[in-house]
Amino acid sequence: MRFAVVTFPGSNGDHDALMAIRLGLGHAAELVWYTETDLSRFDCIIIPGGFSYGDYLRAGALARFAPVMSAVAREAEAGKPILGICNGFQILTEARLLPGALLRNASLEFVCDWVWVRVEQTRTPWTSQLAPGTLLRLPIAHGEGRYYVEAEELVALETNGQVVFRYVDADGLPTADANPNGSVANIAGVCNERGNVVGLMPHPERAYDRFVGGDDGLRILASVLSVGLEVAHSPR
Amino acid sequence: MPIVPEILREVALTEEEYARAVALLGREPNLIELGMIGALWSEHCGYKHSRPLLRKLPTSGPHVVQGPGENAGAVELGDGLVVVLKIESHNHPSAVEPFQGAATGVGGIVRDIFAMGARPIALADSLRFGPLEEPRQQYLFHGVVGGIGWYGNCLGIPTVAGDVFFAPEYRQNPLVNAMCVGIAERSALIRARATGPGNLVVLVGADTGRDGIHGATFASVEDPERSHRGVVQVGNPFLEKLLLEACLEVLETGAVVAMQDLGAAGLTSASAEIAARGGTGIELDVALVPRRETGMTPYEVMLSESQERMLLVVDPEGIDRVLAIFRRWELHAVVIGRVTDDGLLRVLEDGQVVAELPVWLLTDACPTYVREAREAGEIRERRAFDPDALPDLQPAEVAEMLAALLRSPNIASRRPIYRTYDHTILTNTVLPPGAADAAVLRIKGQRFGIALKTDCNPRYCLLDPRLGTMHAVAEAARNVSCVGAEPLAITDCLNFGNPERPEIYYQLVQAIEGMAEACTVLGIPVVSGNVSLYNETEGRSIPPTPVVGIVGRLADVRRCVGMGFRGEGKVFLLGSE
Amino acid sequence: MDVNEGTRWRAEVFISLRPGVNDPQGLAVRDGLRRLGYTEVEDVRVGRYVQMWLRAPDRKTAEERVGLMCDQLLANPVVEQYRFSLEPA
Amino acid sequence: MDVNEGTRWRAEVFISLRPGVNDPQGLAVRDGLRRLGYTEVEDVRVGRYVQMWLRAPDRKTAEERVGLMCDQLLANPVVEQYRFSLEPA
Ligand SMILES: Nc1ncnc2c1ncn2[C@@H]1O[C@H](COP(=O)(O)OP(=O)(O)O)[C@@H](O)[C@H]1O
Repeated sequence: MRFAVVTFPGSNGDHDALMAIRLGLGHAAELVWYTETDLSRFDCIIIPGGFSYGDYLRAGALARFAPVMSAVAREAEAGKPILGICNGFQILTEARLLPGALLRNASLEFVCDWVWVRVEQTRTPWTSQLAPGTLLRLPIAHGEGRYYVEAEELVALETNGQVVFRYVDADGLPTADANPNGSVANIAGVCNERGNVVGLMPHPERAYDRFVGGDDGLRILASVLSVGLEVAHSPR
Repeated sequence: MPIVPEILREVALTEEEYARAVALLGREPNLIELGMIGALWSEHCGYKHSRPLLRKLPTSGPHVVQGPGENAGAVELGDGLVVVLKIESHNHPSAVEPFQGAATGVGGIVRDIFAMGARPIALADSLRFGPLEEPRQQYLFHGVVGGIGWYGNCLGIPTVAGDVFFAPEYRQNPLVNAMCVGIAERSALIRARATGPGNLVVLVGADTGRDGIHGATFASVEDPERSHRGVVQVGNPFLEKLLLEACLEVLETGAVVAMQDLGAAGLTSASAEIAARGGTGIELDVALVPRRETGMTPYEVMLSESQERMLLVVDPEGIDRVLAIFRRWELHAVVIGRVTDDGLLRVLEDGQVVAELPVWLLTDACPTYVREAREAGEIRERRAFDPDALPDLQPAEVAEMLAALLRSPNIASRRPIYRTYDHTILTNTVLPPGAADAAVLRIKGQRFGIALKTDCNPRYCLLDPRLGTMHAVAEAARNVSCVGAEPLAITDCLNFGNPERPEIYYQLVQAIEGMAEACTVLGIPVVSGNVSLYNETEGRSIPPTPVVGIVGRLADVRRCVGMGFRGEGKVFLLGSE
Repeated sequence: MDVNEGTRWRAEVFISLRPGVNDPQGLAVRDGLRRLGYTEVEDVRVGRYVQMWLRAPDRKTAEERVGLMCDQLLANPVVEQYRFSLEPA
Repeated sequence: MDVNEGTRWRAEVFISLRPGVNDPQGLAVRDGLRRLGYTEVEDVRVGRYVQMWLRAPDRKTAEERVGLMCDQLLANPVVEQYRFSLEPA
């Protein structure tokens, strides 16, 4: 698998994503500058966390227009796996590559913690190797992570199988207390209709080593490798 | 224009200090020069009251690579790596605008670390407020904690440790001290010394506005509200992130001779300091400085404290490569002058000389003061209080008293604070805040790791500044020892009231002597620090608050210990009695 | 368009959360005001106030351009609504 | 004051940074707009837009109260300035 990790001005999770792939997964990954206009040489793309353009105006609002985003849209269209983490999730919703919007946390505070998320959907390349209902322990660190869609659209997301991760308690229940930011229906991550583009607020790329808190994030990052295997085995 | 007392007050110089400047200069300074002298001779920049005392601190040791005097201190870790550390106060700005004051405090300390060529890997914050029950204190608390989080989180530097204390004496004068720790290859460390006449002086980062003019003097007088000042600084952590990455990248060109951040007294202080350390002079043209506003005078440009700016000295051979890197990061970088060999700081405007001062006059000729020191009688009385005279608790009261203690903001969990700070980014945090007495970080690819913490109990320091400060050093050392680290070095932030008063000067003397003694006995050098005086309002001073920031080294980071019991086993108590 | 061409306009853009979207910040401000004794406050909504200075040959063009800027960048239609006013500056 | 007393007013408060105060957000939005081709934009300042609904017996009282709220809580006079409008709601 050839991983691209996109760096915007103000990205700060790009290095962690690189480390997770290199140290955790043992794969090669390349940082791609936001001015890049062609991503066709990569098999999958990670839009990392951070504060692109300072998160000024709205998180992700300015990054969405960076030159690289046209290339990201093109690869999304082509069906390549794309993962937006935290700020990357915000950018993908602003770019309308994912539904909904991310608002300021209900607490009005930035929150850094470890949370449980439940895997709701395994049809995406980022969850294909996980059993439905799997619980993952992941760190969160965001101030604008309150996922919002209107009621009707929420119904559509649920029926289309676009809710990929939900905040839950240690027993796997999506309680109000387990919801760290006030997201509708405890949603922590969603995908597009096709399922190849996934965004989530928790940080799988910070959870690749038990020595610094846990390695559940690797299970998400490793899932996508199966797509690589399919590509390799499919007849040309 | 005649120099009248009003003007001297404006630049916070006494008549004697002014006379000294005239005598040393051999002429009357013009207004721009006067402003520059005033700023660099302020307590904040000139360390008028603390300089003679700070000499007492032990600053060397077998591991010390850089002691006080540069942007930050540096200590050897092993395998060619050094840890770079520094703490700084932003008390006065935070009292006026808590969010931005605290945020720009973080911005400043981070620049000090990457100015050394080190990558910042952790932040710590030491905070003091009045009683948290009061709405105004809640406002200050939320503003400060919010500002620290905003800036550090945006930069992507984890805030992993700190301490906080509430006491009525901090009501008007909250304390905001921020510490930053970075890692560098020893061979890649860079100093802020403008050497090589003919080398170019480059200003990079934010455009210059009328921010915080006289911030340095503002932090050096008792009633900042009354003193003249420019607009409050607003931070731009996004710009700082670009600046951080770009500055570390330009160092790889090998063309950068020196790097210095712009802090208090802006361009004046930065250029005078690098010239002084390099034993050279600097000539710069204010007309070349990119402005955010129109109509700024040379005086304003030279004293602006606009944030997110760095000054570099660059070999002309490599200037194109350096500027290209800054362009790639979309940063304004401009050559504003050059290094000279005449020992003068010469300021031009469109080629015309508007100010010219010997560098030594700015940096080394600042008068220092030794004041009368006398302990306040009231403190002696307080110390005489005998706690044994208090009645014993009745068994029925114990549970309630325990609950009351645990409810106290000085004892309760700090989770509401550190939960708002990103402490997992960079994936090095082995023991996060709350998990142990000190934070523990790994260094990727190394067996060793580091521990860090800040500490100071102001009640002890009020009752006995000498013992209290020794206690602060000991507590900091214990905290890193508890996680399995050997204390390596200290950075200190001395927060006190008005040193012109004998009882405050007494506290300062005692605290520094106590710190010197404790550090000597424990063998921990002080490699950097900061002094913040005049933390008082209407004659009511803060308690002496000599905050100790410490870094320790774990030989094997995998063997660190937190404070929870790890499964079943025996419990050992160490110590006498 | 030449930057120095046309009249100088000042646009004031008022961006607010769409009705129905929860506004915790508004609630926090309301509660804060009530605690300070302003019990007459029934509701608060917090939004964004953007002032822009721009050049345009006439009001109609200026209006069109500012409308486009709002749609494209300044407001996110999923959660926000906007209105704006214009005056020569 | 009784919460249910008097007319209901809607106040719109416009809070902006004082002139001269650095506005990194405004600069970022300006640059963003220019990159999108809105090169006619000369300057942008980003502030807050607060809508409040409150009760007051008459306009004068309402004005006084909202002014107080701004001074006390809504704006920080060290860096911000405000103005507001009022209408019966
Ligand atoms: N202002 C702060 N910012 C970040 N972490 C803090 C802050 N204050 C306290 N902490 C963290 O909370 C924990 C308890 O702090 P403290 O009460 O100072 O510990 P101790 O009493 O053991 O010295 C530590 O992990 C400390 O680093």
